[in-house]
Amino acid sequence: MGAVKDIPARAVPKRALDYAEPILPGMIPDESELTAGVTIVPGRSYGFFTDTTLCIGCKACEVACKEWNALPADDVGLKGTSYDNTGRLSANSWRHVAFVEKIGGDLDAGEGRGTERNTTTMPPFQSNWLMMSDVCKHCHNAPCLEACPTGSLFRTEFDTVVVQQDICNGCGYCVPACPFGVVDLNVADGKAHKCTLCYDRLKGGLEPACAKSCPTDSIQFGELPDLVERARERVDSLHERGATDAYLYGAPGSPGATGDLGHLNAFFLLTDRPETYGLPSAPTRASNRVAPALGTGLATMAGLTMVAVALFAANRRS
Amino acid sequence: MQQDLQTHKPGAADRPYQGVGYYGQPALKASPFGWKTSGYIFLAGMSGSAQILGTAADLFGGPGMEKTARNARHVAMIGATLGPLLLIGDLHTPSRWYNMLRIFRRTSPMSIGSYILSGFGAFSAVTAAADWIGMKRVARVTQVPAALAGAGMSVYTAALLSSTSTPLWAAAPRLLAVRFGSSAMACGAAALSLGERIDGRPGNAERLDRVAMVASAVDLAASLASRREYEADHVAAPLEQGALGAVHKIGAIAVGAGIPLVCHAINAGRRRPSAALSVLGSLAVLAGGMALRTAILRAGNRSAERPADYFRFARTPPNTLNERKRTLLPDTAARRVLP
Amino acid sequence: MPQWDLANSDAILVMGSNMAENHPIAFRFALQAKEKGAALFHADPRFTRTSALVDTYAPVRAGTDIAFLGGIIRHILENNLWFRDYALNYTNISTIIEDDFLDANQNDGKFSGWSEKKKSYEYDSWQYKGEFVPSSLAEHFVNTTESFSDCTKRLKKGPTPKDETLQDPRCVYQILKRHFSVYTPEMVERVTGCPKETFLAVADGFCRASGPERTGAICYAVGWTHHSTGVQIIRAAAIIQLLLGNVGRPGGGILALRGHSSIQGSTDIPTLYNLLPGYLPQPHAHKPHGTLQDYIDHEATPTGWWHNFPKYMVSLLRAWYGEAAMKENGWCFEMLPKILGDHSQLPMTLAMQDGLIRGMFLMGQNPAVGGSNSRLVQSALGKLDWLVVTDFTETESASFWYEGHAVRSGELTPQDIGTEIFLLPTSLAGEKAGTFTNTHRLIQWHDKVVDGPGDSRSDLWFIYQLGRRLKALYANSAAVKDQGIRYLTWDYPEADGKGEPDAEAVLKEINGYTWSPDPAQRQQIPDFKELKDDGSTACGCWIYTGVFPKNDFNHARSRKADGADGPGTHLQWAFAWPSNRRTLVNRAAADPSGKPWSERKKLVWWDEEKGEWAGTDAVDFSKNKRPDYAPDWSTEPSGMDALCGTDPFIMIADGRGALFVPSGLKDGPLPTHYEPVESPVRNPLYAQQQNPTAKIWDRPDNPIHPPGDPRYPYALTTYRLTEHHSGGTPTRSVASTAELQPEGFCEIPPELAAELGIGMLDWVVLSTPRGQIETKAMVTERLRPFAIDGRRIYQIGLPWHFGWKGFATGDIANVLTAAIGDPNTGMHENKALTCGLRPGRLAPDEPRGRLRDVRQEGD
Amino acid sequence: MKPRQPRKPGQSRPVLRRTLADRARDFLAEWSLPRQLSGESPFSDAAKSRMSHTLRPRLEEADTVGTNICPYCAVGCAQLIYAKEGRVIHVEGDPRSPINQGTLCPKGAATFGWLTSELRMSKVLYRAPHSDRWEERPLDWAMDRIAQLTKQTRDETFVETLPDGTVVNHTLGIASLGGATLDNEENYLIKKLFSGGLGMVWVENQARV
Repeated sequence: MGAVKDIPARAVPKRALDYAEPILPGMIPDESELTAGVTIVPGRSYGFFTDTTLCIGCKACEVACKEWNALPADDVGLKGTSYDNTGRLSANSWRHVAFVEKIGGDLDAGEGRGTERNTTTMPPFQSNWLMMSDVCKHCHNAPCLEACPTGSLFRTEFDTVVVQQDICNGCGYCVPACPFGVVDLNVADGKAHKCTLCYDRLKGGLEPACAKSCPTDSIQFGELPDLVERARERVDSLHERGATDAYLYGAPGSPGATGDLGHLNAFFLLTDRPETYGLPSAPTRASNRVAPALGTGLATMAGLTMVAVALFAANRRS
Repeated sequence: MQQDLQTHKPGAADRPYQGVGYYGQPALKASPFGWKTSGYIFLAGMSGSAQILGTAADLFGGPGMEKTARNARHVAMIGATLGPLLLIGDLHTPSRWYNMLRIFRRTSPMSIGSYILSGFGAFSAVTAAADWIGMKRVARVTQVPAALAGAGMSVYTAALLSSTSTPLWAAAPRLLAVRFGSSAMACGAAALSLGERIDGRPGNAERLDRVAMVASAVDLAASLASRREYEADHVAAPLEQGALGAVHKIGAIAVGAGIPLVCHAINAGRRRPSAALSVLGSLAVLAGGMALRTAILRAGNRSAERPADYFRFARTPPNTLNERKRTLLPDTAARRVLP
Repeated sequence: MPQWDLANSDAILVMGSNMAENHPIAFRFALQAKEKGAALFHADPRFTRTSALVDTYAPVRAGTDIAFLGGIIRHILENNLWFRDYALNYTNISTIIEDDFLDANQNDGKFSGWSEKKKSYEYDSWQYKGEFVPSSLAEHFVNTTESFSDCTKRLKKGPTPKDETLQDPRCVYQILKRHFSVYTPEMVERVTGCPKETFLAVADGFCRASGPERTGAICYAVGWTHHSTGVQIIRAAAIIQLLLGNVGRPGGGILALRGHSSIQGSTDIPTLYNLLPGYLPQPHAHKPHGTLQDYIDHEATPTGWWHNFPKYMVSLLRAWYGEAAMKENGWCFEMLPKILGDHSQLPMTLAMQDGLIRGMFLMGQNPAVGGSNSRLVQSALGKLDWLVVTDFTETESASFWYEGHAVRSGELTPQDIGTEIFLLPTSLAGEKAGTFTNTHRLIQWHDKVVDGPGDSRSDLWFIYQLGRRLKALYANSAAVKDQGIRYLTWDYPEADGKGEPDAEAVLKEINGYTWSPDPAQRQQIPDFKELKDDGSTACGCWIYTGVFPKNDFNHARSRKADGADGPGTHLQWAFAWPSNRRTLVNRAAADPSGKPWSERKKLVWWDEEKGEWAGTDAVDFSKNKRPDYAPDWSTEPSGMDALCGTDPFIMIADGRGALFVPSGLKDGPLPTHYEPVESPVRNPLYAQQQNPTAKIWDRPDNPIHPPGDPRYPYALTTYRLTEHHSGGTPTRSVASTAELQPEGFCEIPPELAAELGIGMLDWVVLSTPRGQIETKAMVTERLRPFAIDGRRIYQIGLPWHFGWKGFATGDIANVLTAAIGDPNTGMHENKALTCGLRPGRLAPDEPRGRLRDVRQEGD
Repeated sequence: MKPRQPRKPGQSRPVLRRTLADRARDFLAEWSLPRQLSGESPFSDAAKSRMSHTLRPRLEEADTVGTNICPYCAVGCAQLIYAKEGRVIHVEGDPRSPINQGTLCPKGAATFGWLTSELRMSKVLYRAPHSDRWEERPLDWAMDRIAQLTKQTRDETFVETLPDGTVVNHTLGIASLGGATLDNEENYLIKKLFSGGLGMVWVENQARV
């Protein structure tokens, strides 16, 4: 929904009054204007800005995603990893809320950490119990998309990355290609799956299910340039208010947007090392290694072929 | 981008990584590739290189090597027929195998490979068929593109593995290609050498053994070099420890490169080379070739499951490589939306 | 206060609530306030997802909230942080109390008027000097030495005795200072275990965000009510807010965050034993309620709004008994059943166990999981002759007879259980129409969109059809005892072919209409001011009048929220009782002269030109009463005429916020810290260990242990998770929520885990005198050991959502809890008790409780 | 536990049972290579499949969209219920509500899953005294039987006056529990019938729990 910066404008938009009837004949057109203040137009770039300093770890995003996409339960059981019983993103879990308890201080404090609970004098904003809703990053130069040999993975008219289920033949090459461990094969149906950024909803002018449900607007959906601007302002204001740990992950020029990946359409505001949330600091674009490998390989073959030719030709002369 | 970097506030991102991840949860997903894939990589290499050697023999080896060329075309057909079956068998929706030819993506070694394999299969088949029905001239022409495709068959699999985020595969793209290529050449030579022994043409076998010897030497050198690079990138462990470590060190390096090197070197130094040593060397090459592919593939899958390795790997800037190569690739994104 | 009004707060104290987890959508407004610069505080026994988002977290041992809040009150008074102009004019701070009043401080923790024989208080010594003030709560009648109705009439003779200088030692201000003087920061730390500095940070931070320009809000939930002192905890919060001037103003107030979709509605229109709709008291056999006249004499108050009591009562009787209700027969008053005492859920369970109750209806409630002492509940259900359960799935309460603990441990077989059980499938959201009343009194209509599956019916259908059958069965009875059911008006138009009654018709009756035997002649009543006590009006619940003001206008169904530039009171989005007022007591949003306290905090104000109160909210005051109005006492004014233009609390007899409560509370006029009934420590404040008036049913099937029992050394608190809904019946039945919290567990501090050698996810057994359960351990730094009075006290947290049904299962937490209740509400004490803990599991046939005792008790 | 969500309308993944000829035709019809060669990007336009061209959100299929209030806690979030031909196809937050503005918590977000849970009953179950099993019974039969039991128990336990002559007109023999999850209208009729009609005093709900 609305940006953090314009909270007063977070009130219900005037346009809602056009639909004051209790029972409506159909869905509200361009509903995303009411829920996210965004009009969804093909040809523009959309993404998520996930602000962990607003996340209350309620997992509404996980539920909304599963309810909309009809995803079955996944690897069910108590995991003993704080309140995280999802574990990781998978073919059946396209949103995953990570929980990191730091009540006893920095996880790297080593010996003696946890003996003193510094819970009462907390750095401002979610800090001693990290919660972060992870999702497919919809990379600008997406390794999964670049690796996909069938064209099943493609870039949509909304600049998002989607696996087309009517094309995928389950070769599985996108799985190791992803630098964030997102894409996953469902052995049951033999296809690769991941967040589609609600491709079908975008086509109908609807905000993606997870962002729409997010109670605190920790997950914000919008047009990429707006989101990035909003995110930078958020970091600035957090630093002004003493939360100097805050930084962007995946925005242009930030950690995560490295190794020629370009920016990530789904980027984050974090307050601890990327690794603490299970994210790499400097992922790289896999396809950058095609040319070096192929080139060197062929050169090797050329060299060895020369050797063989020489030996065979020598034989001929004798 | 530059000005972004200036306005960006580092926050906690700049704290050094000290080994704490997210409950040891893997940050990557391992490839679903197993024995079918490693088997294919081995076959593709052997057959592809055999096709090269066959063509070389046919064009430069003179009449004494005509039969060698025919053997080579048979060996090539193993890869051309068995290879696709292994790959299709490895798909999780095999009925859609044909989508591999739906589109071409130069960023995807698997897409590139699909076309290489198709070309190799087609030209190898024509060449072999022409050979059988005695159309020597046709075969002589078509074997050339087949051999070129064979070169691709021998090395594109290395690009396929290294063009992923799996740390072990991504750490040393060039050296992996050298290893796969040289090992492929050695295997092709070894297979043909065995054929020559059976057909009783020891002279040809010895020449092929020399090829194998050189290839093994290259392989050995590359494997030692890559080991240093793996260490530097903190990804070596899976390839060093446990059963996989043994398969790699003993199987791939000692047996696959060491033994043939020794055997063929000894033979090279003798006036009457020993057939036993030659056969032993050839068998060692083939066994080692299989061991190499198996070790690299499985160790790669394991390294993807080791978050600490990946986090360290993704902090050391091998990105210099990637940054430099940026120029090679355009944005694959439909449009550039941000400066 | 409306939830969205939290966004206007300058400070928010969340206590007795895990708001971010259990009311996430309400918490969004707290975060909006924070983004605007408000300070957020959370005081709780556990570090929760709420704590993670606030600025300061204060750890407090479960059951010590009054000590913490009492500390804040002392902080306010000692440092003169209170809002003088507000408190002096709008509260009873200057009122003088009877001379013989004795404070708990002077009396070892008991107030004056304690009768050891009756184990209860006499209220005479708590009264205003020379007056007798009726309760502002539903039951106005209180026992007194003289005739109650006579002495309350004195209120009409003149203003209550005051000392505006606050010097009189008997005035409320001085009494407050004395009473709370012992709640020093040091004492707060000693009792609650909260570090002194942290306490002061919260107290000061919250208090400084109050005054003409600023307001603070307090949010609580069942973390405050589930105690033997629950009501007094909330009273303490009320004192703070009245002193700081945070009542009736934008961004100020106390927000009760309630747990069920219409729990507010089911209190307003009560399925409760002691209330009639609109907070009219149920007639009581042991009160002067013999005839309607007696009842009205003792329940109507001479001054204040409740003076209108008779109009509401007669209109209700007219709505229920229709033509049969006549002046001559007291409008059928005698047909209302009289209660004998406490008929709430805890004694209800015991009455079932003892065979007094023979048949039962369970509608959308699952006491086997949610009821205290679950073993006893399960056994009691098995004592019934018949049981009717209406729910969407088979609940624990419906399956106890073959899956209950006693059956699984082999103590009972289904053959031993004689209960005849009916399990009826119900319609759910979108399958029936009606209204819910949310936690801030907003009555919102929901539509029927589709039919429920198969034989699923709404509970409205069930009760209506049951009523029709019963009326048919009794149609020919001449017995007096059957007149009630025969006279009952029960003709509702049906909305569909399946016999579903039209919910709007029922809502119209609740709203009220002008009486006529012919339904066609009836006109909807727009406002309860038009209700009469002469039978000319019928009204099912007077406070809801206006929800259906015209025959064709259902206000609860209106869907027009204010836009960004609107006032933000959203008066056209549904309907808030009473009379669509969104903020109660909002007269207090203006100063005594009628001007807003500040531009920043304006809500309603006196418009001199129009000669009426104006504002962005519907005013909760007499629309045309001038701010300078003063009653002419020579005429012995009654009702609203007896309240000044500066008396905003119109439901209270003297129109003033009650810092000191003369009557209505069974456990004292002021909050006092008592230890929970089952506590690991002695009360550091008084010799009086626990609430002397607490309801304790200590019997073999509900054993209670004394304080400091070595078998149960650990403090235990039960709680909820955001992923599940109370009893868990709905959320455990849905895969996408069940997988998020798939199993029962308990939270243990690392220090205790280390002492007992318990590792993450190890099985542990928790035990109390009532029973024992096995669950998995979640060792977490979010729980901390407390240093109480020099001793280290460990605390364990236990979510109570789980049962044996659904996808997410676990042992029932309430096996451990006891039937112990707050004296005023009968609310159980499940947020603070003690338990034993050991690593390991229960043997499959090991009883989870002491069924033996239960059997003896029952047979 | 192995909860699998019931398949939702419009959500079943496409089952491809087609002859080779069909496959070949479709493949050629949608073949990307020619489009790629004609200049379309192999990463976006050229790769776009038929499904991606025709995809729409299933909310567009709704013929009725009703306003609902979330059935869980008392915050009172508004929901929109999307129905198609008498079946609910989805439930989402109502963007018009000043309370939740389209958002929902995890419980509210699972309302659709609740309505369609496979654990939901649709038939009346009856358990006879001392029986070890449930039996399905007709709704009418159950209602008649419940009414008779209610009358019988009431008549056996009704008290008109206490020994001291106080008129009480009540029965202590029947209890009712529940109401906080029900509509106001339902609570009203429960209180009216049970208290005002039958004289039951044991009438309680979750407000004290």
